[in-house]
Amino acid sequence: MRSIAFPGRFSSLSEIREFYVQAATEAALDEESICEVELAVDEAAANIIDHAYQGEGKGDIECSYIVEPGRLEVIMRDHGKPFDPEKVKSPNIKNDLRRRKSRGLGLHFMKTLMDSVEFSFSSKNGNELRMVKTGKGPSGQEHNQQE
Amino acid sequence: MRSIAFPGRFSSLSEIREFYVQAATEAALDEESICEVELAVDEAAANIIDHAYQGEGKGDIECSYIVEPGRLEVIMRDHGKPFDPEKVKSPNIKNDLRRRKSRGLGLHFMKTLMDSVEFSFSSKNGNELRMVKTGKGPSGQEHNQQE
Amino acid sequence: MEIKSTVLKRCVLINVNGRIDSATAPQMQEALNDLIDEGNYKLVLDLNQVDFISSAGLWVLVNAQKKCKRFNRGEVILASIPKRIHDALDLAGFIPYFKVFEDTAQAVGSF
Amino acid sequence: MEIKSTVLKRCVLINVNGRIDSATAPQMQEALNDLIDEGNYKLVLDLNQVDFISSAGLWVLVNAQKKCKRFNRGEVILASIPKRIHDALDLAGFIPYFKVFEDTAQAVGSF
Ligand SMILES: Nc1ncnc2c1ncn2[C@@H]1O[C@H](COP(=O)(O)OP(=O)(O)O)[C@@H](O)[C@H]1O
Ligand SMILES: Nc1ncnc2c1ncn2[C@@H]1O[C@H](COP(=O)(O)OP(=O)(O)O)[C@@H](O)[C@H]1O
Repeated sequence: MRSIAFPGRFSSLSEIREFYVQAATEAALDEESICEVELAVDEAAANIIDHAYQGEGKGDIECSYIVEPGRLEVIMRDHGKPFDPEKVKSPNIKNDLRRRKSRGLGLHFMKTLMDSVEFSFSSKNGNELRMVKTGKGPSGQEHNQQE
Repeated sequence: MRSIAFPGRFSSLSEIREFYVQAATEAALDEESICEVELAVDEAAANIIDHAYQGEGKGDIECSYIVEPGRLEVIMRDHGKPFDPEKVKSPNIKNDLRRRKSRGLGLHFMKTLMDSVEFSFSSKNGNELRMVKTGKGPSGQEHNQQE
Repeated sequence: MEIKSTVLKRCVLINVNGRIDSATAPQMQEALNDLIDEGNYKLVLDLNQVDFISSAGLWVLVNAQKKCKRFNRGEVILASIPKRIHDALDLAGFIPYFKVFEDTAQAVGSF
Repeated sequence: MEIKSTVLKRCVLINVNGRIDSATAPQMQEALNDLIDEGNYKLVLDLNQVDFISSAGLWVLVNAQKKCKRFNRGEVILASIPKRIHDALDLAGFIPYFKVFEDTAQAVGSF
């Protein structure tokens, strides 16, 4: 498990993506899953800057991960505002163009692209996000937990 | 020196080009010179079909070559009509579009692309075309005869 | 990210290069807004050289589309979309908002 | 040699593939004549995939240009010309007869 704290700025996003692409490669995930991880971690980190810190330069994003063959667990910590993900409505993907609001894709992407997404908040340790991605096996099937 | 007789048809042109591209590669000519040889031999063979034989399927084009490092000599023989290359006018490259006639580029290409172009005609042995190409050296200079 | 725009006879061709994330999306938004404010409502976006797009970038495309389509004055057409970028557009449900061409020349030729 | 033509809003885009020599030039001439006879005088020829052209092929281009330019009704534009093919056009003195674009989309966008 490696851990790096990145400054909570949008210019950190490319390094954060690179960090987790390397992790996903280490976990031997397939090409497509690696791309999906890259997008999910970008959305997660952008949300931390936008919503938890409510702007750039307010605090770090502590990035770490746990790797097993065919499985990557992404962990991001921040010390910004907590929130209740249960209260966030999913975007209505079927809406017509004029009605689509420029909000509410980040969580949808994270949930769709990753196998699991979990938030926890503690006044002592701050906010923690854990997302798990298991790659597709060589036959296109997903790796199973029991491996 | 290799020699192959190709049927005097336009469908032979790609094989004739291929034959001399290999020869030019054997002679270690540079990339650009090889392309120039390819174009010159196509024009020469097309002229033999068009003008010496005055049509397809009238006779063979006997192709051979002599290779030295940095120098390729192309030899093509046919048994069609002889002609006097001295009497052929060079095309007027500067003419305006409407005045350009659909004729008279083949010899111009051969003369410009090759170092030398020589025709000889004998009632016994038929017509012979010899064209020499010396490649550009590594410094972009031409190989010299004294090599 | 780099953006190159070429004003053609009937549309503007925009070639985007690189990564469109929250760091670079504002730049792209500005470039598109400048074009639209100058009265260019027919835009072809060539995405061939885009390696990454996040939701921040996707919204820039949709917002430009909204502006261009207003009063029926034009539209944004997407061309040469790499699979990755297409997947992201699809995930966002944005594909129906755009005419999509595999070939950029054909996209330009549709105006 | 293969020829693919796509009728666009303001021109026809023609993608040529392979070798244009005395064996294949007649095919190309026929394809262009068919288009012209159908009233298409604005043609974009994408030469990107052409690996070889002899004088026979070059004349096909020039003859198409003559027909299209007649009565000021249109023209043939050349796009994405590989260096080799450009060299041959140059050697023939044909470059001045054509508008030339590096990028096919821009060629289409010029009509
Ligand atoms: N890390 C976070 N910290 C605090 N609030 C968040 C966080 N992530 C998401 N949210 C809240 O959830 C909402 C939906 O998030 P998201 O789906 O990413 O859309 P968007 O960021 O475009 O609003 C946000 O508007 C915000 O209120
Ligand atoms: N191999 C040949 N045999 C006989 N006549 C030839 C030959 N090559 C060229 N010619 C004559 O020279 C003229 C010019 O040839 P060229 O420059 O290739 O133009 P084109 O073939 O288009 O007429 C031809 O029209 C023909 O009369």
